[in-house]
Amino acid sequence: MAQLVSLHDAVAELVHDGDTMAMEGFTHLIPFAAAHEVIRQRRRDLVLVRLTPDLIYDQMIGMGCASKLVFSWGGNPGVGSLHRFRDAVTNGWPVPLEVEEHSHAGMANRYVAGASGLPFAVLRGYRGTDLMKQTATIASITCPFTGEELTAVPAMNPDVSVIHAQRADRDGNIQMWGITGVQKEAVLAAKRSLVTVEEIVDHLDPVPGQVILPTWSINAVALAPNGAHPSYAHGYYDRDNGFYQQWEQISRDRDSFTAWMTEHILQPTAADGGATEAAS
Amino acid sequence: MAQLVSLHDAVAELVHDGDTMAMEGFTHLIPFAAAHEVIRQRRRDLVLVRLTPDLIYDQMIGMGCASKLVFSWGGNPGVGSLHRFRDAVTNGWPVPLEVEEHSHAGMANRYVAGASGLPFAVLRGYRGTDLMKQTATIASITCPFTGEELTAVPAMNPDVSVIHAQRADRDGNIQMWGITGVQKEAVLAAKRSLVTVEEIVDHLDPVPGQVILPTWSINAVALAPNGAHPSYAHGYYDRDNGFYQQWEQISRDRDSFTAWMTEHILQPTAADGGATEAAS
Amino acid sequence: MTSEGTAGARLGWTADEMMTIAAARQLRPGTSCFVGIGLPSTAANLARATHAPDLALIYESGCLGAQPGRLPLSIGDGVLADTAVAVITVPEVFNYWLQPGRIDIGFLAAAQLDRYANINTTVIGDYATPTVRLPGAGGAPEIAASCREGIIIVRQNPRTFVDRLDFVTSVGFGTGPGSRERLGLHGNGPQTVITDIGILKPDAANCELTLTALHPGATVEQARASAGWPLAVAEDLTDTAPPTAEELQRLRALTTT
Amino acid sequence: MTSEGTAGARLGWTADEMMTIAAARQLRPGTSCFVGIGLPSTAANLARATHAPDLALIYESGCLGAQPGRLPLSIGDGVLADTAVAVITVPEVFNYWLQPGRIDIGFLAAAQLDRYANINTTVIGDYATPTVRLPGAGGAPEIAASCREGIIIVRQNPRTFVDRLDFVTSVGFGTGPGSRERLGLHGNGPQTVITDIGILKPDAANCELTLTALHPGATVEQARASAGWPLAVAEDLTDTAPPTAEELQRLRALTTT
Repeated sequence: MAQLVSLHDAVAELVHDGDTMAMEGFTHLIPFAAAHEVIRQRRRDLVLVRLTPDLIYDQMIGMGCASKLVFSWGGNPGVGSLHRFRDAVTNGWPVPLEVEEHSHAGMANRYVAGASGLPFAVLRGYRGTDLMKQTATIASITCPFTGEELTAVPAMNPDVSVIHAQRADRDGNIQMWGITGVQKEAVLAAKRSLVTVEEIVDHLDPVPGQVILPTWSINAVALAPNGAHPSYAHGYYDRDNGFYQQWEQISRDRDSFTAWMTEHILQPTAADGGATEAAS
Repeated sequence: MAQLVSLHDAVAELVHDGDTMAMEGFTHLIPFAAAHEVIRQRRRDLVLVRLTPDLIYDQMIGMGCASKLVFSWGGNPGVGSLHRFRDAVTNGWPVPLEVEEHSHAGMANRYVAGASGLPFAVLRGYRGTDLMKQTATIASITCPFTGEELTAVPAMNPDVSVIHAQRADRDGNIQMWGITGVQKEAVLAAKRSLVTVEEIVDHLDPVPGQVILPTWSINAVALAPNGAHPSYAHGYYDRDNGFYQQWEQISRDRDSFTAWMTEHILQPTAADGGATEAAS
Repeated sequence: MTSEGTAGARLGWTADEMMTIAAARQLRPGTSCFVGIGLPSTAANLARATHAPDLALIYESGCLGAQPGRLPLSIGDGVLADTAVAVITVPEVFNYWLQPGRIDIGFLAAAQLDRYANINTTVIGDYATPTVRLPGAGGAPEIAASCREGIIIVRQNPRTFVDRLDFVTSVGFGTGPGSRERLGLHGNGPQTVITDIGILKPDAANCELTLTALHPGATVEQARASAGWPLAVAEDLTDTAPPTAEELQRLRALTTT
Repeated sequence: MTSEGTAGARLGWTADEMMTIAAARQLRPGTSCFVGIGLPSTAANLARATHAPDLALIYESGCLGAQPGRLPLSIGDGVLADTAVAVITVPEVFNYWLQPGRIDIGFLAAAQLDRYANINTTVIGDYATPTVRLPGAGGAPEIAASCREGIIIVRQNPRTFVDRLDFVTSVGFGTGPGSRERLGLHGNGPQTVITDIGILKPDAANCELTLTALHPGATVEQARASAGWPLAVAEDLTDTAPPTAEELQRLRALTTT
């Protein structure tokens, strides 16, 4: 049974320095409020895992939370670069960042293997690319029936996975819909899991396209209204494309980045700190 | 784009003697009307693939359509045995039946591999059981990262897969809901596919728990109202548990079986022949 | 079953009812249970109707947390989907839920059982030329392999409790201590076997099934005579508490609707 | 882009507009197209708005048959889910839909391209100490491997058309004839490269990209000067038809909303 707790307490209990942590959400339902709480609690040496680091990891990397990034596409979608990610990789600012690089298909299948209790997954991928030279977690495997050679990737089993969903009921069952990406796999692959939600309701009325996570399959649920902003929550609010575009300017420069994070995230009265308030 | 055709024409075009054919539906949405059309068209030497042969394959086996059965559980759920299946296996009546036996997990993963364009699937299964001695399509495989030994099963790619769904739109997009079993995988794994439906509508209103198959992923759609009976169609009609219980008596004896099939299936005015009428 | 008849004559319930009730009592509140059809489904739903209303039932048809008001005839009845917390695909139930060891209890029936609680549900006689062709494996091999613990419900007589299985469909403790580890089976294996005569548990040292409790009216001699091997009996053999009025009433309500 | 400026000055459209329109024309009605974000998404939606309304767009976020009324900024915008025939998970879109070769066209952009239409979107410079860190692979390696055919859209200049890639992110024809077969890549590989200067296609014999068409205002000299290798030019070089008024109007409507 999942515990209903505040976002502050959930992060304090479930996220530890040095953890391998996945915070998933494919463009949609990105758990920004939880990431901001991790930043406020000054977690360090995290191995951050995500298909698309997006702004959420650009912020955590720039604030020095991460020592390693496992990912497959590190850009600001439709806008350009992730400058904090770039600065960490090329200049080691604020701390050096090791990268482990895959394709989306490889990352997705690593979560699938993790969720399935298997040590590896098989796919048609990577062959002929330089990723096979640079990434140690890619291997070849031979079909025992046909002799065909394919690619294997190891299971991804984070110490903790964090996702954002639209709703939970009071028993802690989770309901999300719209683009659900790899969130179910990320949660089921993890040793510990936290789900932030827009609202907690008495009854989860069925919704087309819904994905349900039973309460006994997760550890904690925390209320975090607007908790995906500037990403979006289908049926609640739209993606703040304007902010994704502004991030290009905010993040390009170290000082403007630090100033913005200090004003909006580190100070509890911050714009989307409201999510934290509501949950604590 | 899927063709909207009559059940008669769909079976005539897509199902050939000697085909490996999967007709899936896990208790729910079992494509009985299509099976009856296959029986009426006197297909022979089929390799029938299904997790649970159920009454649908008991009827086809008893009518001599099959030379081989690939399956994982061959009983009449909650009632007892499949007498035509037993008679074919133990006495070769009406024709000898070769069996290739798996577990549900193995069969499900064979379809997954087939749908995924992979030659095999990996699972934790079969180890220590006599299935590994009797079934050639089970092998061991070693994890290239951990060295752990696991089980591999080959992809299942039927020549033709047939399923029953609640609805299609006029473009041939398919919508089903309730227990959807392995139907998506069975269709995507097949070289050719036929979907029978309860009704064809102008617009597929979203339904919670729905599975959608785009028209370009299947070959043919045929109207077959009541086409899952005595199985059921969630939202349309319930499972005819009474018939499943009567089948124990009907099928126990070769003569009573043959008489029942002749009266109800071979003659076009048969009880559920209505499905065929409506579709042709 | 002769035991059924005699028990039924002597007491206010049948041996099958006692067996089902004793099995239901094994299911702890707040746990998850992967349910096979038939006797396991009846016992699991009785547990939900009595002491474990929050027992999460998982059916291989893809129904997680099904809460049927009446007994399903099959594991894919509409009532399971209508009442489930979530309905998922069959590949998902096996790959994402069963295989990783997320399910607490795997609840199985058996046609044949041996002293190490290995199960046969495939054939009686030779595989190529069987005297009786049984349904086969279904979900059982992986349920027996991957659930945290196994519970088996089976009527006890010389045809079911055999010295040697005609076919090993699902593995209990294999050939004894260390077998599960060697085979890489992550679950802890069958911890309880409930029959119409009593309750058996694997010996901590040699993994062999040992009679630990007798149902009202059953005797050690009857238990021994009903096993195809020299049946081990616990020194601290206990008596199963008889069915309560509520248990009998709930069970009969379930099975008659 | 200089080419953009000059073209824009000479004609009633920019070189980028010509490039996007020429790319859209390559998309046949009734086919399915796996769409990368940026230029491919713009061209694919232009095709839907003009000659191929039934083009099935597949986005790696899990949207099958998305029919956005406006251009999505990201591949996961809500408008894609709202208008899709089906929304599925990311593992499913790669495993069940892309990997088996169900998708007709894989439509990609590139930071660097070589003569065999291999693509780099990972780093400029050395991998360990890059001068420019690019976003990386995303879905591209498997899109390039498994779609029935590939279409690439890229601005042509000496920085993008390079003799040797700094990093091979996605494979076109590898090192030439036979490479795809040896690597077990089931798709037929990139069949068309559309740039702001013209259109290139792989030579049937040696797989090397060959200039087959020039956009209005562009010259062979310009094309050669914009390539980091001796660019092959087809004998039957054709001229790209200029944008129609409708194409320009639809494109500008898409990109300004």
